[in-house]
Amino acid sequence: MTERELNAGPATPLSPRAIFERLAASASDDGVLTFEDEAAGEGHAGARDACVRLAAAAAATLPGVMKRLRDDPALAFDFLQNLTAVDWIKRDVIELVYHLFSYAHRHTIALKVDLPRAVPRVASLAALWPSANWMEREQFDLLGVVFEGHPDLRRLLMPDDWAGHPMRKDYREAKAYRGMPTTRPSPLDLLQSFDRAHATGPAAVRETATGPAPPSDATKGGAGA
Amino acid sequence: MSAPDDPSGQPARPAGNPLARVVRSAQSVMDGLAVTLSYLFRPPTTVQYPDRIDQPVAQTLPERYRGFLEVDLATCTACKACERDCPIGCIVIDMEKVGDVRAMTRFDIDMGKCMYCNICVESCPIPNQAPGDAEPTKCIRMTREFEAATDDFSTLTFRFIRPGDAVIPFRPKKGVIEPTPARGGIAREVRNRAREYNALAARWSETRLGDDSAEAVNAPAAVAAREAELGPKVKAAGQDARQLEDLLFAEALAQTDCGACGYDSCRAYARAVIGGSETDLAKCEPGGARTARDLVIISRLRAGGTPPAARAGT
Amino acid sequence: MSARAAIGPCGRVGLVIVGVLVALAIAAAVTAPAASAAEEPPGPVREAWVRDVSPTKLERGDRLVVELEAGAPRGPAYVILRRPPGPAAAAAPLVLRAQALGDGRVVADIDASVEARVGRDVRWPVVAVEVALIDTGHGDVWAATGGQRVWRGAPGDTYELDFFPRTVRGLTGDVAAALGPRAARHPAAVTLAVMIGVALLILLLVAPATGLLVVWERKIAGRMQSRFGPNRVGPAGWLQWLADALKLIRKEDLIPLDADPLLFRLAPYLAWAGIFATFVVLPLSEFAIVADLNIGVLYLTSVTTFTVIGIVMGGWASNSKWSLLGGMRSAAQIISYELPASIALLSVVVAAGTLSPQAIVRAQGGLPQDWFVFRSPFTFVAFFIYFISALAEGNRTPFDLPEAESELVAGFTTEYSGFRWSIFSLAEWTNIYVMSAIVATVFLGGWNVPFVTAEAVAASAVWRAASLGVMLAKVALLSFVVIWIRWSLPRFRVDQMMSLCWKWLLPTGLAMFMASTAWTWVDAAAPRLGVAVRWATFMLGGVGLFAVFVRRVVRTFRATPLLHAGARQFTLPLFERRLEKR
Amino acid sequence: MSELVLSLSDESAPAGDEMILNMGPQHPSTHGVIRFIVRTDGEVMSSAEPDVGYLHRAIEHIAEKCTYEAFMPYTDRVDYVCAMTANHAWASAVEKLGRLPVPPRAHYLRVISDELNRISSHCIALGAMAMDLGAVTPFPYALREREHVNDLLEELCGARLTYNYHRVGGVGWDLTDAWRDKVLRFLDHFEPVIAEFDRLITHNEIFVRRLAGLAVIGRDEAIAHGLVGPNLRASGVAFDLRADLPYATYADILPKISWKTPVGRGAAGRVGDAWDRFWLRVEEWRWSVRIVREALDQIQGTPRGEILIAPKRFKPRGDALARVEAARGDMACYVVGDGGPNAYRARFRTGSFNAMGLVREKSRGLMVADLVALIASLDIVAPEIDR
Repeated sequence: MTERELNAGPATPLSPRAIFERLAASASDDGVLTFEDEAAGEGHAGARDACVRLAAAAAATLPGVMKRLRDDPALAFDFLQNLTAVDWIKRDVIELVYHLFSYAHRHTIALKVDLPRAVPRVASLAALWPSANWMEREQFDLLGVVFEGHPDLRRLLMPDDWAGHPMRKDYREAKAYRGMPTTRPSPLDLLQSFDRAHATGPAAVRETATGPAPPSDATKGGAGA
Repeated sequence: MSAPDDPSGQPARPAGNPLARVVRSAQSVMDGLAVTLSYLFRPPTTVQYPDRIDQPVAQTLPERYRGFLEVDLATCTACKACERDCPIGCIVIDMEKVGDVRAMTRFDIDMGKCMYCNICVESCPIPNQAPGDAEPTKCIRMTREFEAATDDFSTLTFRFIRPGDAVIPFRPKKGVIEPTPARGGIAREVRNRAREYNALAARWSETRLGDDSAEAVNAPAAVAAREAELGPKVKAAGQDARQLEDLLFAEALAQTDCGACGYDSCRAYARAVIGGSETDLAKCEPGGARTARDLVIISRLRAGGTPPAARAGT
Repeated sequence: MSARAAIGPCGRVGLVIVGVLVALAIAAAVTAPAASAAEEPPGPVREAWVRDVSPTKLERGDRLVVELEAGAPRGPAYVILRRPPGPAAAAAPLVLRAQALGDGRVVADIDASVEARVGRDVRWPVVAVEVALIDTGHGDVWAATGGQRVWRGAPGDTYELDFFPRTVRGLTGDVAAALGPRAARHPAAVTLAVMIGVALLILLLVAPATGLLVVWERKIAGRMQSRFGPNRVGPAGWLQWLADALKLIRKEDLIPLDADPLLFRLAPYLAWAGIFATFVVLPLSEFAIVADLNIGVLYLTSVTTFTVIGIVMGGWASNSKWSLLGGMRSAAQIISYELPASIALLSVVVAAGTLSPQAIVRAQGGLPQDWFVFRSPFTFVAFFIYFISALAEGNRTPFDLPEAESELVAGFTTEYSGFRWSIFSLAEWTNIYVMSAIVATVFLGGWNVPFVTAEAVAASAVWRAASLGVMLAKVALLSFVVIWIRWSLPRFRVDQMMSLCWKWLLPTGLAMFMASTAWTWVDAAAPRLGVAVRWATFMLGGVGLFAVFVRRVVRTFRATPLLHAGARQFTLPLFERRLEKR
Repeated sequence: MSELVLSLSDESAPAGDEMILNMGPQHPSTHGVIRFIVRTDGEVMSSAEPDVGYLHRAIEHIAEKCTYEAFMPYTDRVDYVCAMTANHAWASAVEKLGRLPVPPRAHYLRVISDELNRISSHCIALGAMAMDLGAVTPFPYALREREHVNDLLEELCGARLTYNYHRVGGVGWDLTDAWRDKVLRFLDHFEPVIAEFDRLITHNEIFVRRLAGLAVIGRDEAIAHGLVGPNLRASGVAFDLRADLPYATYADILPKISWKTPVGRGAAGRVGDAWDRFWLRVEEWRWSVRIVREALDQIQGTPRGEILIAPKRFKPRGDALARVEAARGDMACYVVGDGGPNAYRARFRTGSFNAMGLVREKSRGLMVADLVALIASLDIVAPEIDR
């Protein structure tokens, strides 16, 4: 790709549906890819970006699909702009969301694939887009998705010996990490427990002010001027 | 020194003849020296905060400045909108029945936690007009006060109602913008009070919370209080092993999976205790006396010990 | 691999040996100037000879007679004796108090005080009388050799023989004489005491001056960066250095657990001693010099490099990788830049024909076109080469790599704190003075007062004071430039720093050295051409460059008018409200 | 998840003459709390491996715990050097998710605040980079300008760093005429200051020599590694979201100022070297000034006070990805709603994150001093990586 081509501005941006059709046409495994149009959600305000969904059963074909998206000159998705995993605990799946963008054509597509929550394994795309390297590490770290074939699948943000994957919906933080407490007492609680211990009786009642009269200590309690 | 492989594939800029390079260097160095020298003839831009300024900085800040929060309790309806909408939960408002009226007994804001986002102000329904302000403000509002350097977090908890006092909520009239004292005065006063008392109060509580010695943990009052807390939970768990395990894990054990007890994990120890195969309840090292006590209490409660309510009544 | 292991077990022994050697060298350096300083009295007395000396071997009770030309005046006199080579103590020249009899004879009695200086039981030979000086008592001073009066002070001058360079040894004699026979029995103790006294004097003068320089630097940096700088302690903040020093001294004395405690402790003092030893030969004025060595320039260039030993030692002993990298960078840097610096100095040395700092100063004049920097285009270039190299040797920006805070945290001082750290920084800032003084001495005319000859300066107390002022002003100005550069330029990378040295400065310096050598011949052969070239260099290089620069400053100043009135005029909330209030 | 094997960072003993240098997390020029495990042989590095996460505050997790509106102040913390654009990214994503309308005046105010914040963010980036290369004075000059911008933003929205200015459905405060005048005066003042900054540091020969040809990132490499924003443009890719996928009111503004996306030209050495990245940010200063001027002009045509259409009972379902040109480039915010008041999942994909992934590769063969320049030239801000 020459500089002229890239800098000449949008060549032929395709609509998400056109991208899907082109992708599906070149696919040998029919029916594995489905298109979800831009749509309003049911019953609530909300919208959904158009996306291509890869059937959960065919998650193993992900690298091939992605390679086609990247290498087809009409698609030319050279930029993996986002890689997210969403933990749908009620459906018991972890949904991987890939957002791709093409600098050549200035068009974009999202691709989603569901993985079983118990064993979320999928092939790594680090060989296709180097930028996937860290994003996959992050998703592995936070949601426990295992990217097979990743060159360096280690935790990225959490400490290496951290237990659990914090972005999972059923994650509960331990009280301490290596002897360090993960919480500290809130001053609000401390002060309240002091108050309770020193309360002279059930609420030392004083006559309280009504209306907007300027507050004073005797009548208004603490807020006085 | 570029990287050995040069992906751009372009030749480096020719270095030029040596004399030209020397001249170019000299020129650019002189440019830099000229810029810095010219500043010797200009006055400094900085100010000498805090003492060598004409007036307190708080008075010179723009009106929209987001400093400490303050509440004009004279116009507060106790609607708790601010407490509800605070993203960080740093506002606490308590209502109690005092005599025959419901009154606010607590209005605390933890300014050490507050992120000064203005969301509470935006959700407050009571508009106020403070003298000197161009725009109307709210019953809870940001002020221009910002100075409260401290070495103790608790002194940043602003208590707008003094403990023991109660304030009857204000009843607003529709469409009336209530007058309010100039912004900042209440915040200053509350800050000063917090400086005087809060640290002491918090330290008092902390020493009680933080004392892990066997004596303190096993003091009758502490045991009774803990029994009162655990009683309903143990009852709810019943004899279900899974729930009991969760209970032990969440309430008693240290959750470090350190292995000091001889089991692989905290849960394994909990299972063993529940299953009865483990009778030593003092094996959790990181949990110390507190964990041992809680394990004892839970097993006593499971065995149908004294109902806590009967003993911990006072 | 730890930093320690990177050097290996031999390193420690090696560094200890090197450290001891350096300590010895410094000790020798302090005493050496004392030993040889009296060889050349001030003034244009270049050679001296006497007709006769008798007897040639002296001992207590002898009378030394120097025969001069008839007509030499009467009065108190001094005789300076050269002695044959031998152990340093025995070979040093001897200054004797004498009496001129008015008939051409000068007689000196060898009494107890002489013996105290020389040793009791030695019959010591005299090779030659260097010179005899006679105070006529009328304000005239005669410096006589072999019957010729070669120099005299102007009548009415307050010039006194006491202004002779007070070398340690000379002082020792005087002190011993003043203390009487008891002191005379312990000449070594007296010598030591005097040495310590002189060192303390330098220290007490230089350390506060360095402190003031630090404050000055911070003030300049502040103003250059659009802020105030220190302004709280003392009048306008000028005592900030005192507060800082007190704070540093009171800090906990920390030595990292894995550091080499001995070397870690030793390093700051070595770095510091190297810098302070240079003060022995710095001619701050016509009179204010501890010892005018005839190898002064050589001494300067060698002594300043002692610092690198201290830095490497500190970097290595800290057992921190940052310190080690800083120390290694420093070693590479200082040793490399030693070469262009020396060669640039040599270009001047060949033009001046001497290594003595005072002689180099005397070879220049008070006005810029007489300075060595404008002597020829070659010395002009050499000036810049030396200045750049001096910056590099002093670890100053743009060559502050050994302590580049954004790369190496704090370089070799990473693990240092408190008093030891302050010694390092004391050495570093003192070095600014040293490099400025060297540049001023060698290139910028030294203490020469404009429109006044060196002889006139020597003759008048007022001009001598003025010469001190001129020199200090030049040092201050150059220090300002050094500081100014630091706050304006980015830093070189280590390879660029080396390539600048070896690929640019050194070849250019060599070329300039050779050209300058050739030029001395041209200058001698065609004096009028030489003068013309001096003026041309001055006008083009000095005035022209200055004009170009001033234009740039003015342009910069005018480009951002909204900055002129500082923040007040620029309407920002704080200041606007403040203005409204008025 | 116990089946997952943890592999610890490779800190085993180095081979041969190499030594391991632990740079950070407390190091003067790691731009926040980042750690590099540097393997060096003397001054030359064989690799510098970033170790991030020291500033990980789980902001994406917090998003699941508070409402869409209440999460806005947290987005300030995603990138606290340039908080406005993070605000903008979140607001855009949520508005896209909920198909919410935004009044045009709010769009203009977003553009103005974004661009002012871009100026102040580049002040930090450029000043800090100069300081990392040993030039101390450009930093206070740049900070002085940043303070001026902070003063302006403080007067607009009350905060100097974490603005919380944008809202879901608009912005929080309208501008006043006095403020508009002050911004214009600031721009008058700032333009010559850029020229002065150029003379002081950008074209300084030492500076140019240190950066020319350093850590060259070619166009394909930049795209493949997902570099965005100034870093991408410095590598020669003329792509700017503001011009190429315009949002807010950029489509109205940019043609009026005859926008031309600045691209690295390799003026000092090669296209995509560290100097290009520095220079490009200086150019972006200039363009931001023009954009603010034009936006301040065009905003006069919008009705005063119409700045916010707050959503009522906002419980969207669906997902949306919004991209905003932040100071560190294309910031993508992906938000998933499940019909509740809180986001079900939120994600920020930031410029520094991708740039940091490239450091290990680019550091090979550089010198220790160059690592500092490389990090600075990529304009890495630690919280943006860790979030």
